[in-house]
Amino acid sequence: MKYVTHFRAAITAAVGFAVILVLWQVIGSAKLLGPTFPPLSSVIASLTVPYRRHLYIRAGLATLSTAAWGYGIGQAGGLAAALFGHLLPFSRAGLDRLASVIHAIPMIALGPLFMAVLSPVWAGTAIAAIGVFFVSYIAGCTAIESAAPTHRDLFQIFGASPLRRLWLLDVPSALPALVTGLRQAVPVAFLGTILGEWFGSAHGLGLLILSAMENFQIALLWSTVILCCGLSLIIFVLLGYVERIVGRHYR
Amino acid sequence: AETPSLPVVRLKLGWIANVQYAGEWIALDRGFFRDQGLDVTWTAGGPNAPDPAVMLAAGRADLSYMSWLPFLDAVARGNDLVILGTEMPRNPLGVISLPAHPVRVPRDLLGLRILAQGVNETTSINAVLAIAGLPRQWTFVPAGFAPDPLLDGQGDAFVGFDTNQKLTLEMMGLKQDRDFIFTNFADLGFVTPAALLVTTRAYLTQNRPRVVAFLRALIQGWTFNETDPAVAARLVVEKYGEDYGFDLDQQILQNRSQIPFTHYRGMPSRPLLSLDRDMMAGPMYAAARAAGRTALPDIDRIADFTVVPEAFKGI
Amino acid sequence: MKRFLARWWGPCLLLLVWQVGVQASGVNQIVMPHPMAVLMDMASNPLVYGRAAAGTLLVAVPGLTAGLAMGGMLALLCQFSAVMEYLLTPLAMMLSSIPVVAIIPVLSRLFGYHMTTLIIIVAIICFLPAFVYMHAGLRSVPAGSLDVFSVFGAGARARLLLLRLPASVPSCMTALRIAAPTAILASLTAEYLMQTGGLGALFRITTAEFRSERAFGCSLVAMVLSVCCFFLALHAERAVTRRWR
Amino acid sequence: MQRVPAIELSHVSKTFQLNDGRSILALDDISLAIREGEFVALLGPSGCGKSTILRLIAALDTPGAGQIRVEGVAPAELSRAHRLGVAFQDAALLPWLSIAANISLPFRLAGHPVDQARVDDLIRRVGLADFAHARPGQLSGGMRQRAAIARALVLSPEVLLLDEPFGALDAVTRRSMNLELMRLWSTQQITTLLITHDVAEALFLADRIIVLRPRPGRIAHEVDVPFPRPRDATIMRTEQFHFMADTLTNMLADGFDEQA
Amino acid sequence: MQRVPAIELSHVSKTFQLNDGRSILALDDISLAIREGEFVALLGPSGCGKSTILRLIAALDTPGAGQIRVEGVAPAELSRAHRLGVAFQDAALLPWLSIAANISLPFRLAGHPVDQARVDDLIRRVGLADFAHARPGQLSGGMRQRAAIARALVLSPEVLLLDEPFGALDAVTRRSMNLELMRLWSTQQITTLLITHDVAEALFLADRIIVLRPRPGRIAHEVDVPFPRPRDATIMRTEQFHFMADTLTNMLADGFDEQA
Ligand SMILES: Nc1ncnc2c1ncn2[C@@H]1O[C@H](COP(=O)(O)OP(=O)(O)OP(=O)(O)O)[C@@H](O)[C@H]1O
Ligand SMILES: Nc1ncnc2c1ncn2[C@@H]1O[C@H](COP(=O)(O)OP(=O)(O)OP(=O)(O)O)[C@@H](O)[C@H]1O
Ligand SMILES: Cc1ncc(C[n+]2csc(CCO)c2C)c(N)n1
Ligand SMILES: [Mg+2]
Ligand SMILES: [Mg+2]
Repeated sequence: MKYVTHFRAAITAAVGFAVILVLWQVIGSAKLLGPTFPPLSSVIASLTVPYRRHLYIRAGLATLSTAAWGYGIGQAGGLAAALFGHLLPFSRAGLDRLASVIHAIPMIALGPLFMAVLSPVWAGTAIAAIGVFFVSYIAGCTAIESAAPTHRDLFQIFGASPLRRLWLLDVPSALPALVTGLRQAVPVAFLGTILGEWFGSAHGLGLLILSAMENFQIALLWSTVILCCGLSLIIFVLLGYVERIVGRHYR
Repeated sequence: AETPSLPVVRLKLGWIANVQYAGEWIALDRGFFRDQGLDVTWTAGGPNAPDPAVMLAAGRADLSYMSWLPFLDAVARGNDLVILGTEMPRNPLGVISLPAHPVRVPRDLLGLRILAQGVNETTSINAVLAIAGLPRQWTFVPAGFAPDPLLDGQGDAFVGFDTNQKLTLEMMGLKQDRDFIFTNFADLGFVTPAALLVTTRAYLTQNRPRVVAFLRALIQGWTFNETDPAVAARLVVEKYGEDYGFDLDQQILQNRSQIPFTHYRGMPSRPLLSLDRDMMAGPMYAAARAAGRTALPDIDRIADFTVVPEAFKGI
Repeated sequence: MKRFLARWWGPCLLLLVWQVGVQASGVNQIVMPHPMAVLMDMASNPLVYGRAAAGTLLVAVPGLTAGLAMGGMLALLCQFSAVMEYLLTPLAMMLSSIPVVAIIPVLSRLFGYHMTTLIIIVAIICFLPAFVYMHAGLRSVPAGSLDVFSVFGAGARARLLLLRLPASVPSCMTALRIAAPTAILASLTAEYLMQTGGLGALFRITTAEFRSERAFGCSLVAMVLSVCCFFLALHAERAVTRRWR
Repeated sequence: MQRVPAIELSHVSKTFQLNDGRSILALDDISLAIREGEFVALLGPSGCGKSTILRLIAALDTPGAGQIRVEGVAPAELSRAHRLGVAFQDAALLPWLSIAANISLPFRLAGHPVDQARVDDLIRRVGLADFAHARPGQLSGGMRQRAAIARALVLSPEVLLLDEPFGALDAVTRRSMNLELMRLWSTQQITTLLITHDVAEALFLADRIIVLRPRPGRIAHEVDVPFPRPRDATIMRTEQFHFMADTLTNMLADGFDEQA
Repeated sequence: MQRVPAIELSHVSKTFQLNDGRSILALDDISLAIREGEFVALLGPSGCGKSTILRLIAALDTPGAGQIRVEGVAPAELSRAHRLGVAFQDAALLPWLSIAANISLPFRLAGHPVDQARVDDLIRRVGLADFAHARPGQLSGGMRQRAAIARALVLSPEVLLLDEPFGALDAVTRRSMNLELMRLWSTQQITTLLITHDVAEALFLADRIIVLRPRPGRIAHEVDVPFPRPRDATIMRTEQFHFMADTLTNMLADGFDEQA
């Protein structure tokens, strides 16, 4: 029954995707949205031309590695801050506000600044890291507090030390919410990276998007955007599976 | 492959790494810089990149390409910058208009809806009107880089480059003077070079031989470029700008069409990259004043006319 | 004062690091201005900032409203039509995995460089949380309430008006809390990229002219607006959710 | 058996599909008739299918086999005609409405004008007069359950279905609620089906007790309750009451396979 | 009263602050002594402060006034020394650990090596041998509660506190759980405090029953249970049992002010 339900859900999602793609093709070929909305077929054609394969791979890898660094640094920072706030509760209110203020710093202001004081590669990484930091801090705070009150009572009754409590209760209870945070941070990392690449990087999908736009290479523009969204989507979906597995295990 | 002992010169480009920097690509690829004892590294610019002056001020570049008015603004904010020369003494920027409202003289701009990308473009229009003593009667229509909104009728004119948007239109099958009109800003009375090579006074004083050597290699590069425009274009598409997804034919076309702009009109003897003192003292200062820049610094405080001739001598 | 510091030590620290960093490195003003210079520029030109902020709000507020309305309406449509559900759920999943701001270039090409495009962009960005949370909210009816409605013979209209819509109010507020601060920043980014109106365009122009204190001032105003939106929405959410529990 | 039963199940079976592919026979060939105005209690261990029976009668689910008639029509007709009252184990009040609004909800669902006098009367009778304008979140569990019972009664239904409405209460509150239900019921004599785990409660309230046995859910015993009406709490301390309670407890434990 | 009580509350009061600024006197001047090895049951209507007493003894909360000594020391000492066993109404098992790991958790929290023989023995005795490696999510509510009781006992605590561990079970399952607890307890005779709503359960298990009255929480009655040990299920059908159950029920209803 469960497999049947999953299968049905997958089928309906696939049908939905298919309908969207067909709509895209129709609107594109009929030029209903003008010349800048190409049909799906020409985007796919541009995505699969052999002479661009290396371009896409290079740009994709560049973006992926910048995003990965930003993701890693941001997650580490966000989780460390959440843990810090958990262990030193008096710092929580201040950390919360710091996080929400950092999150509100416009990326367009950070871009040029980081480009000038860091380097083109690290600017994207830093912007991505800041975005990821916020998501991960919020998720981390919720996660580390998600142990049930009765479980906390239980640990106190059995005389657990704070360290044992952290390791045997707080961390395992936190895992599902943590994985949710991991998943939600993926598009943020990509967004930061792409935005960073717009401020003068010489590599990556963001650069390709910008350059295609500047040079009126509409098919290239769309196929790059598709590539970028596809990468993000794949990781997002994979982490969705991890989330489900962890959720089943720890809830 | 580089000998680690070579001194590094960091160049900041004013725009994306395209064929606009043909001389650099050739000098890099053919080892002209290395032959001059330099290890040249570069970073690209772009539509959203911080201004090269910021990179100079932040100490992240030694040499950079800048435009005339931003250069003056940066100097006014306390940056001791020096112009060494210009890559394009003639600016390819101009106004593309349609036969319905052709723009040939400044007065033609009045009352038009003009598509333009940014500050550089709008200032140019305003400067033209100021120099001609006309009122600022035009409507700014924000646009992207591509000129197609002009064809869609979103505006009457488009501020673009001879070396770029004009080519785009021609590649779309349109013909100049039949389907559209292109008038260079110089012909509208606003005369500025396009890309000034700039460094800080401190860098120039401390590393003058290095700067001379750099310019020498660069002149060799640009000279070589004129023998075959396809070489630099290929270098851009396959090597230095490989991540931009450029179109080779377009880059060749752009390179071929930009070569005339690297020379002074009617002055074939002027060495490549040299800055003409008279042009600077005359039209460029006039343009600056027309664009509302007051209290302009003395010409010798902001320019050095000796480096390029010295570099040229050594070739 | 002590309470203020206990809550706001983070941002104060940020300001301090900025001031000390700029002073210690002696970096030129065009790279990074002094915070004092920024605050003074803001204090002496309230009208300039006010007008630009109004421009941004004129994009952010309609965009936010349109996005929330659109998300809510489509979530409602999903209630009624399985076809819409099948169509919109993958679309929403796609959108939630996409860095939407990254496709501003595509959207601006698609819709042209107008203020309406700005609003459309902000609306698309705000649409997502609205749809996702409303969609969940319309389903998060209290346990057993569907059985109660069925047992008392409620029609589809009553089910919607008396059950699903009221049940979705807290989710609506959550969507607002997430979307409101984002709407400001998204408007800023779109204005910057398209150079049309508001704080974003002022930021770009002043950056190009090296008037960095004003450029940073624009960012600061946007930050304050965004943080205010966040805390306002947060308080509204708490007030409403309390009534719903 | 009566000539015109208010509720009639004939040979009803119900199978549930489980997640892991197995299926469970929740009800197996259940036949059951309830007279008009009769109060029947349903006893049985956890998982024997009591709630399933109630949900079938309330048209919240459909039987796999067999037929159900309520007042001579299909069960769905009854709720569509707004002639059914149900209270579940959890009160299932709408948290954003006041107690008064929750109790008058059936009027709005039926599209009838709200009979405010009737609502006020019921609120008073379940002892919530002081809390008419409070929201459910501000009430204790017992108060919420009283509101749910008032809501079940507000349209003066012809059939009343109660699924462990006092399940989570302590013994004392439970008894006082039993008394109140008894008082409310005796003024109207609605056909009532009460599900409970509590043998004493069943004995105190019902005319007839039906004991189910689990896996598959079948009727194990039927017991007529002999206590004359009106009843009050004193009958619970009689010899006969204790004896019947023990008998019923034995019946329940009977065939009860030491399950979880 | 004994000379060296295992648990002793002297003049304990506890006030709770409510959100709206009002405060509630949950316990008022409670004095209570429990002998070593004694099994005491705590009866009382909902909200009379039973759980509060238990939480005070477990050092999960501190009294507003008065003193609590457990085995002659402060309550917190006892849990710090890993000499306390507690089972709550909900089993509170860690969902990511197997049943065996959950039951051996107290060893890990105490920093002791896991005594696998003891764990296995307890698992067997609560009838979960087949489920030692299952996760809590795969077990029924009753099975989970048995695991929680095994966990409470695994360190051979000196004091055992049980807060309605059988609360949500149906009557039959509940009785079988009572029997099992009786069997477990009779081998060790740990000082035990059991909170329950169920009069029969209290009578069946306890040496002494304390009845609380609510608002403010005070001790209303104390009843010694005369049934000789070892007891089995048959005592529940004796005349005396029924009589005492009725008496206790009356005591509970006594002063019971028709509350929520
Ligand atoms: N929707 C469902 N899907 C699968 N199985 C179900 C479903 N509803 C009920 N069952 C199964 O049917 C059987 C009877 O369930 P039902 O809820 O009627 O029991 P019950 O007698 O009301 O028990 P309780 O006293 O615990 O409420 C149980 O074994 C249960 O697992
Ligand atoms: N943390 C708390 N904050 C405020 N009031 C509380 C708190 N804990 C308990 N109370 C109040 O103290 C009183 C006693 O509560 P307690 O939980 O001890 O009751 P109880 O006898 O265990 O009831 P039940 O049988 O329902 O579990 C109640 O009126 C309750 O509202
Ligand atoms: C829209 C647009 N803005 C600025 C530049 C950069 N730029 C300044 S001068 C010059 C010379 C033309 O080849 C170039 C390219 C550009 N290329 N396109
Ligand atoms: Mg049930
Ligand atoms: Mg309690």
